Amino acid sequence: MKEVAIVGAGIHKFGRFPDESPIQIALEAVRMALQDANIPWKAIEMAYCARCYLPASTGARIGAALGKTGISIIDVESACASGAVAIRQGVLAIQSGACDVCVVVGVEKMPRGFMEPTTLGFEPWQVYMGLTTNPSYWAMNARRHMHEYGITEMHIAKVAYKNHRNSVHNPYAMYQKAFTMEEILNSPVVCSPTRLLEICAPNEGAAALVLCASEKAHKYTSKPITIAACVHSLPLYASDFRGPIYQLSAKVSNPNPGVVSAKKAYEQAGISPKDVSVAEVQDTDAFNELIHYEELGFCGPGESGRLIDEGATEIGGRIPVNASGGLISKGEPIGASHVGQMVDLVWQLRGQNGPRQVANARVGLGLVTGAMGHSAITIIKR
Amino acid sequence: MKEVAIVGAGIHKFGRFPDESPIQIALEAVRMALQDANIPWKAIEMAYCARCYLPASTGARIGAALGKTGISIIDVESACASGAVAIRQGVLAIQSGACDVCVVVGVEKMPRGFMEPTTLGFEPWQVYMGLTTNPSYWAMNARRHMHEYGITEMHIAKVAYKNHRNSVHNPYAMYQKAFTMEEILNSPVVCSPTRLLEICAPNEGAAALVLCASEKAHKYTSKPITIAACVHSLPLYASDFRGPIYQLSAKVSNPNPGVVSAKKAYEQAGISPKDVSVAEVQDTDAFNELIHYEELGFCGPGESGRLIDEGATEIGGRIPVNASGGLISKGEPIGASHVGQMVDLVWQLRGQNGPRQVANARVGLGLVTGAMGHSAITIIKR
Amino acid sequence: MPGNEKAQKKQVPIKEGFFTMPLSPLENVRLNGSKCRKCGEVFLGKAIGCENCGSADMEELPLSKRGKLYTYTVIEHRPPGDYKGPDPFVPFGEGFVELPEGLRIVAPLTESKNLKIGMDLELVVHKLFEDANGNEVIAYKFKPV
Amino acid sequence: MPGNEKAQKKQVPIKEGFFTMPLSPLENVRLNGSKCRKCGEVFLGKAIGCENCGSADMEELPLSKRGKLYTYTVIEHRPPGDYKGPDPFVPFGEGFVELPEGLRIVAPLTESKNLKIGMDLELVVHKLFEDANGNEVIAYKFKPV
Ligand SMILES: [Zn+2]
Ligand SMILES: [Zn+2]
Repeated sequence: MKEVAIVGAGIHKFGRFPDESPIQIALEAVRMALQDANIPWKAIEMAYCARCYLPASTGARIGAALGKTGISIIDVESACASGAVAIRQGVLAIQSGACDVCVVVGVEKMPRGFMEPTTLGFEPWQVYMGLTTNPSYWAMNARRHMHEYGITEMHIAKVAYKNHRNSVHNPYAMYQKAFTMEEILNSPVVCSPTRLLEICAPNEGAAALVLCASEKAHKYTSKPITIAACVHSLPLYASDFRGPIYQLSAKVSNPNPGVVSAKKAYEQAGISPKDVSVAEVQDTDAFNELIHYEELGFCGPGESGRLIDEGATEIGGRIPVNASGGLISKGEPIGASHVGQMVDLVWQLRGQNGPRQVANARVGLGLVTGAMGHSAITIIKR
Repeated sequence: MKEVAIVGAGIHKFGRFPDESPIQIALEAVRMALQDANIPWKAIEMAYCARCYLPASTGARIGAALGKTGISIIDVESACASGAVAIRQGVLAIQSGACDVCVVVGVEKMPRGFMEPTTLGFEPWQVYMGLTTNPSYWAMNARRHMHEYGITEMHIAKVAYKNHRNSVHNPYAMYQKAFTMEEILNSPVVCSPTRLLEICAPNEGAAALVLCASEKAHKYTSKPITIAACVHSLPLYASDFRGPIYQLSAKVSNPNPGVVSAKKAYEQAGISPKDVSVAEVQDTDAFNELIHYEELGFCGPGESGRLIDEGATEIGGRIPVNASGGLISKGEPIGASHVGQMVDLVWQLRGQNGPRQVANARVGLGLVTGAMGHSAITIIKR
Repeated sequence: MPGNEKAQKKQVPIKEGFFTMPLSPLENVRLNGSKCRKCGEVFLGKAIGCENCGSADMEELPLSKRGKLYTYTVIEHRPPGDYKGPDPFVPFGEGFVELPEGLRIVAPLTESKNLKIGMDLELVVHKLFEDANGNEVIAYKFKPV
Repeated sequence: MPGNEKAQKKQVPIKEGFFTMPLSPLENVRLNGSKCRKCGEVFLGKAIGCENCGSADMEELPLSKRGKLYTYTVIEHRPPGDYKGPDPFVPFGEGFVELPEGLRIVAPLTESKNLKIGMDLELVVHKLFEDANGNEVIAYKFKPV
């Protein structure tokens, strides 16, 4: 199968930008990625746009402002994993031979507060009954896991502490502010056991990549980053807590989608968890990061509390996770969040991340998971 | 490049179904396609869902009701061409080697009346000023073309007359009713020169295809239909009238996206216009069908009036167009419309279309075009 | 007479198929489910396809009124969208309630304090709001017993 | 005094960048455009990128008040969404107006009858509605001359 490389990466800061349209936000990321690859827009053969809340054909409107070259630009969506499936479609397009060079852009401009429930697919009765608070499903997952394995609220707070501290060095993060453990543990409870400083805000932002068939990547960069795997799974029956669901089976127990995606991704990349140098995972609430340690095999089931206690996932640790500050500090513009993870990992593998650089990073892994249990992982290597 | 075949086709009637959810509507089409291919859902490796107005992750929810097998199912959107880009992603996925068998489903459940403008990407100022009536852009395009080439309102009415008459034999059409020329010409003007009986209604419906690598198609059918081409273009600068636009260049004149798509599609399929046995084109207003005759090379520029006068596009004519009754009679559930075109063309190529069968149909062509100028063509052959 | 006024109101389920009928008296109403004839999995309400095995062959199965709390959280802020609960907002428990038929359903809980995984719960069927046509819209929640 | 009341109202453009400033008196206001410094194409309002050549290097260009009708239709039914025109609805012409700067812009027309491709038109800048803050929202249309 044809190998695909990332030859350009760009990002628009995540945050709140009332004076910028979503198209302007996306343009900044795409122009930065094109410049990074030293490739003109007119040489791009296809493009994919990941968005969930923005209107139809956002990709076409971004393309128009870059010059109407007539290429195929389509929008793709898979809730919080939208950015990942856009990358995946770009990879498949190159592998199919349909093009050699394409752009993937993720962009979102989301309303403040809890995510609007009907766009996410909650039905009216769920809205009326108040069963649509997105983080409440994560919280119920956390509560059950804590009950089974003894993870504590202190472990959850430590994840938030680490990520907020890492964010201080990331100029593209919405919040660049360290908090003390006391501040985190004293922040208001949103949905027990989850606190305000342990949760991420939906916001605005964009990120973009230029993908290229590896055999031609030398035309654009001396440091191509190879996409070793890009996989997307939906949950097996009754294996996921994420909304909008209204029931789970009490009899059927399948591995959850993060585990399934991890297995597929490691196989496709031909690596094992210990080969990962640096990871960006979906810490939309801090507890999820712990779950992802287990799903990704960074530790065994129920051992994620120990892993954070040991400091293994700190920037100087054995397997640094969310060196960027994570979504807790960056916020989650859902079309852009995974593409943004990959932009930061590309910079890690190129060694250009300054104070948040992980020494000698060779393999980067990005993971997202979201509504309906969409789960996706991209692994890159240099 | 690996060849891809259609091994199953299914449809849910287009119309208004207040008692069925979009998921139920889609399920009927997918189950019919799976049964047609004699393949169980659990053997499907990937799926794509085309939708524009439905909420996020509609594809994942359809997949859940078919059995949560964990496969990747993503939503794709390109306005009225959404169904075509879903087929195209399915083709690329198979050609890339990511899977051998996938399902493509298009579904929509649209509000009545003119399409909701902000979902389509119209800006608030366009809404306030009343510049958001979707058919008005088609009408302005028609008015200019008529001015330049002498097409008349009678030519437009003849297209509507033909398509309504063809619809009588299509049980999946919303309206199955023939109208006289008088009835058509006396129907109320919607946006001059376009009349009510010359225009299609947004509605509800679904259609699905099972795609398979041609080398494995024999496992499922003795009559595989080959996808000879599936292309998607956005307009070159200033070459399209479709909304939401607010200006055109008066200096730059590029070929319009239908022409560009036709050239790409014929090249990819290795055929010329005269090889097409039967075509389904986007007659969201009857004038558009005339334009598509010209774009597709069924006649020269400005000669489409003559073509309809000659009866060349009747079911018994040289190049039958919209033997299904077209979108004028079927309605346009935009995620489903192109997939529905291809379902009817598959049946044409298999010779199973009864009274609307085109004799000895060997090559079928489906064309859609829509908001933002999205343009797509799929060519199939037996 | 209050009885008369009550008799005039029509009760409608918050979601078609969620409850055994009739909807009055409320004390007699149970949650209704679908059981897959092929694999035996049970779903809340009227399932259009079995998420476990894909079969569309379902039979109706009224669900038990008693269950156990599998997990929970407390909703501390007004949920997004057109929430029909008390205004001003009152925090409430949300949980997965495990029923003996082999399914766990999401439900609001009557309490927000002293919740405990494994505790026994009982179904409460109640009027949540009146819709635009003056119908009483019937919903469910669970209370500790 | 009517003059005083008028003075209190603030005029705001229906879209930032569409008009030359100030917005009063309305007779002096012209449509404003962007001209690509690289390829010379002209766009209505403030363009964020050249759709022809991709350049982001734009200069402001006030547009002529006179143009010609390139094509048209008549809107016979109330447009969808929050249309701010007369209520009850009055049919109106919609056209592409070709300006000497080399662009054609979509515009409402003051007339719905006797429209003809190639006819001369003139810009009308007018108050379309008052927004929630009491501002006069300024829009444009074209009238035959
Ligand atoms: Zn079953
Ligand atoms: Zn230019």
